[in-house]
This record gives sequence, C-alpha cells and structure tokens, in this order.
Amino acid sequence: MAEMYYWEAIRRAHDEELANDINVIVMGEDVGVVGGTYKATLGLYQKYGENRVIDTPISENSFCGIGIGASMAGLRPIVEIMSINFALLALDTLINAAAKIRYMSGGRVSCPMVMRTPGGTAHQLAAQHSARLARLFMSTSGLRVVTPRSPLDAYGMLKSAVRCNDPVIFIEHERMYNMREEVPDKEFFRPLEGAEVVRRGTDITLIGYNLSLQLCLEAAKRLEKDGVSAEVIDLRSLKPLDRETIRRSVEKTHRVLVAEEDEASVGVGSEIITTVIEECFFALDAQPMRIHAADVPVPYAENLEKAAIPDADDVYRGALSMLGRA
Amino acid sequence: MAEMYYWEAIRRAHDEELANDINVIVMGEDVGVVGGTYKATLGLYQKYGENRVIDTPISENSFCGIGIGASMAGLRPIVEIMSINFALLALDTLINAAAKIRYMSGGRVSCPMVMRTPGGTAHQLAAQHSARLARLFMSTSGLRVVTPRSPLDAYGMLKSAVRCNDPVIFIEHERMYNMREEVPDKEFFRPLEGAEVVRRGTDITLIGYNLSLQLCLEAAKRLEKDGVSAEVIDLRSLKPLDRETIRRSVEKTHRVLVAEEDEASVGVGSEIITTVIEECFFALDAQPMRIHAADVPVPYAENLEKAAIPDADDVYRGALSMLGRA
Amino acid sequence: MNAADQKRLLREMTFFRRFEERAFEAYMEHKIGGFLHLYIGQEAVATGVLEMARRGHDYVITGYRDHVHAMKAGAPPREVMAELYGKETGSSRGRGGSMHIFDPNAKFMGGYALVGEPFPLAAGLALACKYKKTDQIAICFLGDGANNQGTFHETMNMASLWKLPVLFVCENNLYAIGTRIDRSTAVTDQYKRVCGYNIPSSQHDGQDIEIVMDSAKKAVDHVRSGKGPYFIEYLTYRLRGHSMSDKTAAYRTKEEEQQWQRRDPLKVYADKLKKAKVLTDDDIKEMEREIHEEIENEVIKFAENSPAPRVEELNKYVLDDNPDPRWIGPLQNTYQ
Amino acid sequence: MNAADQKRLLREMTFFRRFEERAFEAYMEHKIGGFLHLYIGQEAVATGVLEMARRGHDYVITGYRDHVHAMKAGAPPREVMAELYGKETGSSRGRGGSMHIFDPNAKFMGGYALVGEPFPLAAGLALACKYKKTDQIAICFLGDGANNQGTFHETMNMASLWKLPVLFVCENNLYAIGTRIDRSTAVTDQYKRVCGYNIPSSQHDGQDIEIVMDSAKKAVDHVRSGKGPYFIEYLTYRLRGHSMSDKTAAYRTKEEEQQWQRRDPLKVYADKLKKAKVLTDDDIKEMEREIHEEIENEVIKFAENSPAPRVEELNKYVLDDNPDPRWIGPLQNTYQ
Ligand SMILES: Cc1ncc(C[n+]2csc(CCOP(=O)(O)OP(=O)(O)O)c2C)c(N)n1
Ligand SMILES: Cc1ncc(C[n+]2csc(CCOP(=O)(O)OP(=O)(O)O)c2C)c(N)n1
Ligand SMILES: [Mg+2]
Ligand SMILES: [Mg+2]
Repeated sequence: MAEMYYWEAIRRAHDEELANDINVIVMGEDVGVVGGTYKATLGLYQKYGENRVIDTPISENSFCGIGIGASMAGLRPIVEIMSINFALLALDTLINAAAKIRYMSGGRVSCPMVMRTPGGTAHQLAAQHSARLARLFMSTSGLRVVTPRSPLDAYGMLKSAVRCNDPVIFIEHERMYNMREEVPDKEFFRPLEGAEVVRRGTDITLIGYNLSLQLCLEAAKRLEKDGVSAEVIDLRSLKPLDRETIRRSVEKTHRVLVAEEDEASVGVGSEIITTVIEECFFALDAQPMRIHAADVPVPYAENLEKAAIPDADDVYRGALSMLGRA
Repeated sequence: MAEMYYWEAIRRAHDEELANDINVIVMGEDVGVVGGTYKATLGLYQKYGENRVIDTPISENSFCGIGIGASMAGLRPIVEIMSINFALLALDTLINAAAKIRYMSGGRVSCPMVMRTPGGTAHQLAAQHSARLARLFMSTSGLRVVTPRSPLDAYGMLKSAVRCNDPVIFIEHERMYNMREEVPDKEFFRPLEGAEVVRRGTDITLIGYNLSLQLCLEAAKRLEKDGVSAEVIDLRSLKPLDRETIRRSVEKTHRVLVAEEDEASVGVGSEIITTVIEECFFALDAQPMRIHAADVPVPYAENLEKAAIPDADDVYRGALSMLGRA
Repeated sequence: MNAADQKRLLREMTFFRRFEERAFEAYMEHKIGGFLHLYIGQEAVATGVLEMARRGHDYVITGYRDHVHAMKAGAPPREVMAELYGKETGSSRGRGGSMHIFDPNAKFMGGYALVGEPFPLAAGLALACKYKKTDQIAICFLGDGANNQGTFHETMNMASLWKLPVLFVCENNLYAIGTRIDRSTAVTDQYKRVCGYNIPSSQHDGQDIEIVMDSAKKAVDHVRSGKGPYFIEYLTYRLRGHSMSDKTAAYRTKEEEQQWQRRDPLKVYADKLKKAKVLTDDDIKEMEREIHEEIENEVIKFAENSPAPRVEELNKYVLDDNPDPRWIGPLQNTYQ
Repeated sequence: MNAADQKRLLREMTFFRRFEERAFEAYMEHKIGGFLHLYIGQEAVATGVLEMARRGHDYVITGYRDHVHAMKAGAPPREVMAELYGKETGSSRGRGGSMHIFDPNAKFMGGYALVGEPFPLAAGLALACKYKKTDQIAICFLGDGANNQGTFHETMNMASLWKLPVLFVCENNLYAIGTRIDRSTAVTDQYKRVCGYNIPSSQHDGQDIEIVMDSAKKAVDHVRSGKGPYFIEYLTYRLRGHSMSDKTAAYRTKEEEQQWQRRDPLKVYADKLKKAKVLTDDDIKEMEREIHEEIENEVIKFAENSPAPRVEELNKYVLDDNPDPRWIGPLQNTYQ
C-alpha cells in the first residue's frame, strides 16, 4: 500500500484497464506523447502505442463522437476532454447521441464509453476556464455521472466506469490532482452508484461531492471543536442519485446543508435540497441550506475569485447559523 | 385589437423591431426565403431584404457566434435556432462567449442579441427533437432567459428583448405557436423581468412557465370545481428569477406545486422548490411538489410519449394530493 | 451485370418507393406521428451504394431520411414499418420512430436527427474496424446541408489523418429544407469541399443506379483496401417536400421539379431495362402487384397487428437494465 | 519603408518582448495568476500584420495568447499589465486576466480561451462592418491547432458566402501545446485548408517583419476592397513553452528550438537593420535601456500601484448595470 496522488490513481486505472482489455482505448488532446495535461496518461502512449492512446486534434465534438461510434462497435474508449469548459463544444455528441442511443434504439445499441474531464475553478483561470457544469450532465437521462472525492475512489471508480455498459461522465477537479491518499496495491473496484457516509454525526448532514466534499470535511472538523457532530455525505454518483442514503441521514440529523462549487441557479444543490424535501420534508428541523458560488462568471482577480467561490469557512458558518449558533 | 396566433405575435415583433432600428437583423436556418419553420419571420425577407433577414447554413455554433460578434459591433441580431435541441451545438458561443463577454471585459463590451428557439416536446418527435433545456440556460449567469406564455407576452417580450443590452435566450414552444389571443394593435412592451400572478387563489400556488403554465391554468380551473382556490404564477423570466412574487404567494397559500415539462433532475422545478425553501420554509403547510417528465429520453411511441410527459391531469392530481384530497 | 440482378435492383427500388408511399398514407391516417422524411426520388443512391457494400458486415449510418438505407442494409421492412407505427416489434422497439431506425444485426447504426452528427459516429465505427483489423468499412450518408456543420471538417481531418476505412456519401439534392445550396454554401460542388483534407473524392449522377454502382464500387474498394477515407457525391433530388408539412413552392419552381421527375431513378432504370429487353411493361406490372401484396400482407399487416410498447416499460433502455453489480454497486454504507 | 519606421518597428517588437519577459518574472513572484501564454518568438506576425491595419478603426480579435495583439492594436501597455495583475485599472478591469484582454477603444475585442471561438466572432464583427458600409475590416488571429475546430469550417464557409471583410491570420507555430502539427492535421500547410471555400490564401515567413508587412498589406487591401475574406498563414515558432507549466522537452528537440532561436524575429530584424546601417549596436543598447525604464517606471509601477477590484463590485458587469426599465421591468403585479 502506497500513497498516491489523485492523478496517479487515475493513471493507474488507465494502465490496468488498457492491460486488461484490448478493447480499451484512450483518446484526447495531448493524452499521448506528453501524457496528458494533468499526467493522467503519463507514459501510456509509450507503453501501449499510438493505436491505443490517441492524441486528437482540437475537435471536441467530433473526437467524442468518434469515441461514441467506436463504442457502438465494441470498443471501450476513455475520452478525455482537457477541461470541462470545452465540453460545451461536445454536447451534441455526448447528450444528443451518447445519452440517447440506447433508448432510441430500443436497447439494441449501447455506448460503453467514459468521458473524463476536470471541472472546477483553479487558480485565477477566469470565466472561460472555471466552469463546473456537473449539473448539466446530472440533468441528462441516459448518462451516468460520477465524481470521485479521492485517489482511492478515483482509481476504483474509473475502473468500474470502463467496464460498465453505459456512457459515464467522469468529473475530476483541477485542484484535486495533487491530493494524496493510501491506495491498496492489489486491484480493486469501487461501485459507480451509491452515496457514501464518510463521517458519522448526529446534528447536521453536510453533503458535497468532489472538491466541495473536502470543504464539508474541513467544516465538520471545525464544527466538532464547537461541539457539533456533523455527518458528511459524499454524493459520488450524481446520476443516478442515491436518495436513500440522503434520506436516512437527514432523518437522523434533521438538518441538511449542501455545498457545491457551482453557481446556485438550477444546480446540484437545488436538486439535493428538492430531493430532501421530497424524501423527508417532515423530518426537517431547520431550513435546508445550500452553499454555492456567486451568480457571476468567474472573475480573474484573486480577491474577486476568492469572493466568488465558496470555501470551508462558508460551509462552517452556514452550518453554525443553521444550528442557531452564529 | 385582433386575435393573433403566437407565431404571428412573434412575427409582428420582428417586423416592428426591424422597422424601428436599422441595427436589428435576423439570422437563422430558413428564416429568410421560406419565412421560418414556424412562420416567425414570414414575409420579412421579402420586406427587408437579404442583408437584414439572413438565411444561414446549418452551422449553429458559428452563426450564433456571428450574431454575437455583430452585436459586439453595435448590431442587434435576433438569431433563431430552429429547435432547442440544436442549441447544444451552439453552447460554446452562447455560454462561453455571449454570457461572459460583458463580465470578462469588465463591462467594456456587451452582446445585445436575442437567441430565439422553440423548446419542448411536440407530437412524437422522439429523443433528439424533444429537448426542453430551459434549465441549462437558467443556470448560466450573464444570460437573461425568458419564456412567454402567450401571444401577448411573446410580442411584448420579444420587443423588449431586442432593445435590452444583454444576451437574451428567448424560449418558445412548438405546441404553442398556434395558440391564439387578443393582442392590442398599438405597439407595447412587456418587461423581461418579473413573474406574473395570472390567477388569484388562496389554497395553493401553482407555478409554471411556457407550456407548463397552461397545464397549471387548466388544473386550476378543474380545482375550482372541487372548491379549491389555486393561485397560478407564470415565471416568465427564468433568469433572473422573481423570488419576491413566489414568496408572497406561498406565504399566502402555504402550499406550492411547480410544473415543468422537463425531466426532474436539476431542473427548473428543483430551483423553484429550493427558492421557496430559502424564501419561506416556515410558511409551508405541506411538502412542496414538482410535476415533471419521466427521467428518460423522450420516446417516439405515442403511448410512451404521453406517459413520459406531464399533463394538466398530473398537475390537478398532484395538487389534490397535496391538499389531502386525493 | 446480369439480368436477374438488374431486375432485382429495379424491384428493390420500386419496393422502397411503394413502402414510403404507403407510409405517407399511414401518416395521413395518423397511424404514424412525428416527422416523416421521404427518400422518394433518391432511391438509386442508397440502393446502388449499398449494393456494393457487404450486407450485415459493413457499418451503415445516416441522418433522419433513413428508411431506405436501413432496409437496403438489411433491416426487415416490416420492422421498419412497425417502427414508424411506434410498435414494440419495430426496429427500435417503437422508441425511435422514423428518424431513428436501428438494426445492429444489419450493422445499421441509425438514424440521427441532428444534422452532421453521423460524421464522427461513422468515423468511430471505422476506427473500431481498423483497430480490430477486420475488413469491415463504415459507410456514412449525408446531405449537402449537413456538410456545413463543423463536424464535417473535424471528422474529415481525423478520418484522413488516421486513414480510417470510412466512405462518406453525399446525397446532394440541392436543398437543405428550403435553402438552395448556393444560398448556404460557398463551394457548391460537394466533392470539392474535401480538398483540404487529402481525401480523394468524385461526383456522379445519382439518378442512374448503374452509374451509382460503378462509382461506388471504386470508392468501396479504395476504402476497403486500407487507403483511408473516400468522399463520393451524387447529384440527386428529393421529389417530395422535406418532411410532411413542407411546401416546396416557397423555394423551388414547378419546372425544376418536373425536370427532375423526368430523371426519377425508377423511371430511368425501368426505361433502360426495357430498352435492353431485360423486362417488359407486363413484367413491371406483375412486379408492382407482387410488391403491393408484400407491403399490404406482410409489412402493413405486421405493423398494424403488432402491440404498442408497454407503458410499464417506459423506463427500460435508459441505462443497461442488467448491470454487473461489481461495477455498479450500489455501494453499501456500513452506516445504519 | 523609411529608417524611422524601421527603428520604430524594431523598438515595438523589442518592447513587446521585454514586456512579456517582465510579466514572466511577475508571474514567478506570484503577482500574476492563472495561465500566461507568451508570444515570445512570434512578435513579427502580430506587429507586422497590425502595422498594415488601421489602428483603432479595424477590429482585432484573437485567442488567449493576446498581449502583443492587444498592445499593437492600441491597448495601453500599462493597462494590459494591470490586467495581468488583476487590477481595477486593467484593460478588462481585472476581471479577464491574461487570456481576456479587451479594449474597445482600440477595437481590440478579446482575448478568448476557447480554441476556435474567435472565428465566428470575427466574422460577426466583419458582418457589422459590411452591413454599416464602413470601410473597417476585422482581423482574426488564430493558431494552427485552432484550425481543427469545427468553427473554422463553418465560419470560412459563411465568410466566403457573404463576402465578409475579414482577414484570418494563421500563426502556424507548428504545435498545439504538445501536439506537433503533422500529428493532428491531415494537410499541414494551413493556407491550403481553405481551398474548399473559395477564399484566397497564401503562406509566408513569419519571422521577418518586412515580409510579414508586405504580404499583410496585400491581404488587407484585398479584404478592404470588398472582395471578401482572405486567409494568410505565417510560419513561426513559439520559443517558450505553451504556458507557464509546459515543458517543451516532452515533445520537441533542442536542435529544433535552437534552429528557430536563430530566426528569432528580433534578431532577424536587428541584423537586417544593422546591416543596412539603419542602426548600431549602441543604438540598440540605448533602445533597450529606454524600454527597460518605460516598463519599470510606467508599466510595472502602474500595475503595482493600482488598486485591486473592490469585492463589493463582484456582481457588477454580469448584466447591464443600468438597464432601461421599459424593457426590463420588473413587471408589477397588481396583486398584494
Ligand atoms: C443540428 C441540426 N440543425 C438543424 C436541423 C434542422 N434540419 C433538419 S433537416 C435539415 C436540412 C438538411 O439538409 P441536407 O443535409 O441537405 O439533407 P436533406 O434533407 O436534403 O436530405 C435541417 C436544417 C437539424 N435537424 N439538426
Ligand atoms: C476548445 C478548447 N479546446 C482545448 C483547449 C486547450 N488548449 C489551449 S491552447 C491549445 C493549443 C492551441 O494551439 P494553436 O491553435 O496552434 O495555438 P498556439 O497555442 O500554438 O498559439 C489547446 C489544445 C482550449 N483552450 N479550448
Ligand atoms: Mg439536401
Ligand atoms: Mg500552434
């Protein structure tokens, strides 16, 4: 068992799946010769050759479409979009085609492919390089949308994503690639579905995913010092959503806060709050709350960016106020 | 004052705005010679000439981009995307560019353009021609998103949209073009912002927009016969959202149901319910409810399509059950 | 080509024509909904090109005007008709409708409503063929209007760069709905538009099926031999409106339509075969009678009598309905 | 060209180089964040092309590697530097940063991070020029990699079809981040890629500013005269990594880099002018000293001393901050 960076975990999953199944191929901009902008495919071009690790031109809609077409013919492509911002160029093939082909063919044709991409704000990348967009895929039937919180989950979920028979949108985060964690040496898989209770608590449920889960964990630690026992749930799978785990937790804590890095309007947070309302409205002792980014294109200036994006302190203070302690 | 079809109201707004301001131009597939798939620009090519009413090739991302570029240089383009399904091809220019240019230029450059498009299911158009997608634009800061419920609002709001200085996404509905209503002969404008209470009531608030507003109105009529007084709110503007009008109504009725034609997950309904929770959680006497489409790509077969899409009866029965009367 | 084949081809084209005319009737009777894009007038292209492909072996993909392509690729006509009727026995189990015919047995991979979307999908199918070193190819049909979509450029570049075994067949019928080609396209000869990709291309008459077959054979051979993609353009004409509600008078002249009526591929081929004494007017009458019987007794009856999908199965086919729990889970929280 | 202009051009290019080197330092000191794409090695292209345009009159637009284009178009260097520093006095009020320089006074319309996005925007600017019958043109700079984006095809077609006054300038520096051009592109000569649009085009050395200017003049004249778009390609090289974190060793050789170092446009032009006795090494030293002073005393000081944006103004500039209530409302419900 060794510590591994998030990017290394992703890379290892690629490596093993390429080795395991000749039908697995990798495609994307700069995934080959240079091994990926975030090193997710480092050395794999050299190891598996240019037919299996394919550098593509800057043509997002079509190289996703090529991945989809290849998957319809039995391959299992892992397609990288270098940043989720660029996925807006590829929604025709991802949403109009990949998400709908199984359904509109009456189950006769399927698209077992993975589209991996980092979503999220990094350090002052400004409006056109800070999209989060998980919401967009989460609102599309026919897709699976997952977003691992840690190297361990990233490794185990990517392996599952490659093997599953549905199109999977696999959302990473630029600010998480250098996160480290122990990952067992022996191969394992993590299921694509199911939210996970990553910290037990009794007073309030904090829900996050991806980077916002980290904010929840940090806030939970601080709350503990204030004598507040926060339960923390990692959504992991945005679609399908594990409503059961959310319900059980809120029925116990009677309070819920959702943190997300995206803007509020029609966001993951609004879906989670509505889910809570539908699942256990009468269990609530306090008004549910969402912590989210400001409703603005992400600004470049450091101070503005910081003000636009939520941090652990926002989650912490939100929770305190919900508990009537702020 | 004459009765007018929805499409005629849209056409009249185009006509008047073209006549009023030389900077107004119209672009889109088949908007010129044939006058638009839904006749929204019928005869305007003949009247204003090919420099002002421009038939474009099938290149959604770029003709939207051309509209945006032209707007940056002082024109006021009205760009039609023939169906909102095709807007997935144009999100790079609409969301990455139009929505962000004002912000990332520090307010120095703006994009006063309108993108009009019909969204919604029609009669068995199947998965690739039944997208609703209002949610997608509603979640994007930097855009205005409006969706008129009637010929009168369509006319008055399109005129306002053309004159306002922001990029406006103007969402129509294929099943509403043949709706008729009296529209005054004298020019008028309807404001882009503000939800409208279109029917007063005291027992429950039904919220809809576009076609789903019609479902709410129909349900309200039926509820009346059951002795239930339903208030009906037309959102009209999805972004920005008029939280105040929603709050006031729910504070009075203590019950709220949102109807939308789209899938539930991360939808307009989830945003409205979350807004209610944030604005007046403690005013609620019942669990808020959303009525929505099934979480599936829209099927072709008539019976499946009907089952997938909500109708007035679903709204009616939802309301009754919330009132404990079903 | 021998007479038997010639007769068969005329019969096939005629069958496709009558099939679509019958679908038109059913549409008028509200037995078919949604959009219905007829291929009437263009039959020689798909029939001729696919005659040169290997049925059930080569992949075929196209846009929404897909009935004839599907059937010639091998989809059973009665299942295609049942699909138009929205029945459970349809090619796509009634979920897709006219624009989304799928038949993986026939390697017919759809049926897409989004103009330009099939380009990359076709290249992806071809990539899989090349990767697996089978001798399959992918054949992608698309309209003149579709070539203005960005995917055209992106896909041509990658197909050429990676030498993918894909044949692009442009059905240039001069219009994209109501927009005449020269009003949307700077260079109207479609085969010239691939000059920037190092892809060989050519342009041919699309109304004479034997011309179509000759030229398609060369193109198919080129692609199958591993030399990379080929782009072939056929000049043709849709004799009906774009879809059911389209009125052609708004954008084209009666004279132009009549001119192309005279080059109706059925007429062109029947005349040729009659002239060559391969068949007589009586043979044609007999053939028409047989086709009529077949369509009524096998195709329409099947569609009419088939059950609609069960509403209880609305949620089927969204995701894999029998997923392997090892990958899918759900994850078990030890938490109670 | 007279000696004064020659000296001025060398000075401008040198200024741009030192400006960016200084920005690099500031980046290392964490005074600049985000991405920073330097134009070092390519200065002759933007400087030469825009020398032939009308400053503050013609529209200019480009990608993320935009500092030099903005300044040559007329954006004050100190405002560009302040933008990199994220200051309220920056070209984009600190909201845009390096990739999003805007200066409408200079008709410099951005600064875009999405590869390929500027194509249609440029055509739109040109459409407005043509529509208003001004004699302005739009100049769009883009990389070799960007030409693989679908917007290239879509925009070239419309620009040609509508004869828009737009000049496309391809800065072919042989790489798109780490992907060498022949690994992404079927036809690597970029000027040949517009053959399918009936757009005239040509290819030139991008390292010698006088060659750039000569060729650009012809192209600008063509476009301004109403003959429609022109596509011009310059062969150039980015001497640094793609952005700050990029290590070039992964994808290109030291030898190749050295070869292009020898064709550094500053060196090429300085050698030429020295040989022509337009200036001496001492003149260059003096020029460098002046530039250094200017950058430190005017540019950097301004950026350093300017205030950051006010956090209270985070929500400014999302929509029109002073909209006309006639169009915006809000609608008043009579309802209480
Ligand atoms: C992306 C997209 N844009 C627009 C449309 C609307 N549309 C359907 S068919 C069509 C014309 C296509 O013309 P062409 O490619 O020549 O094919 P044809 O119908 O002539 O066979 C258009 C614009 C669409 N379905 N998809
Ligand atoms: C749509 C999109 N896809 C991918 C990227 C990531 N990216 C940024 S620059 C770049 C390379 C562009 O190369 P080129 O056009 O040759 O310009 P150069 O950097 O060489 O000036 C890529 C792939 C992006 N910014 N936008
Ligand atoms: Mg056509
Ligand atoms: Mg380059």
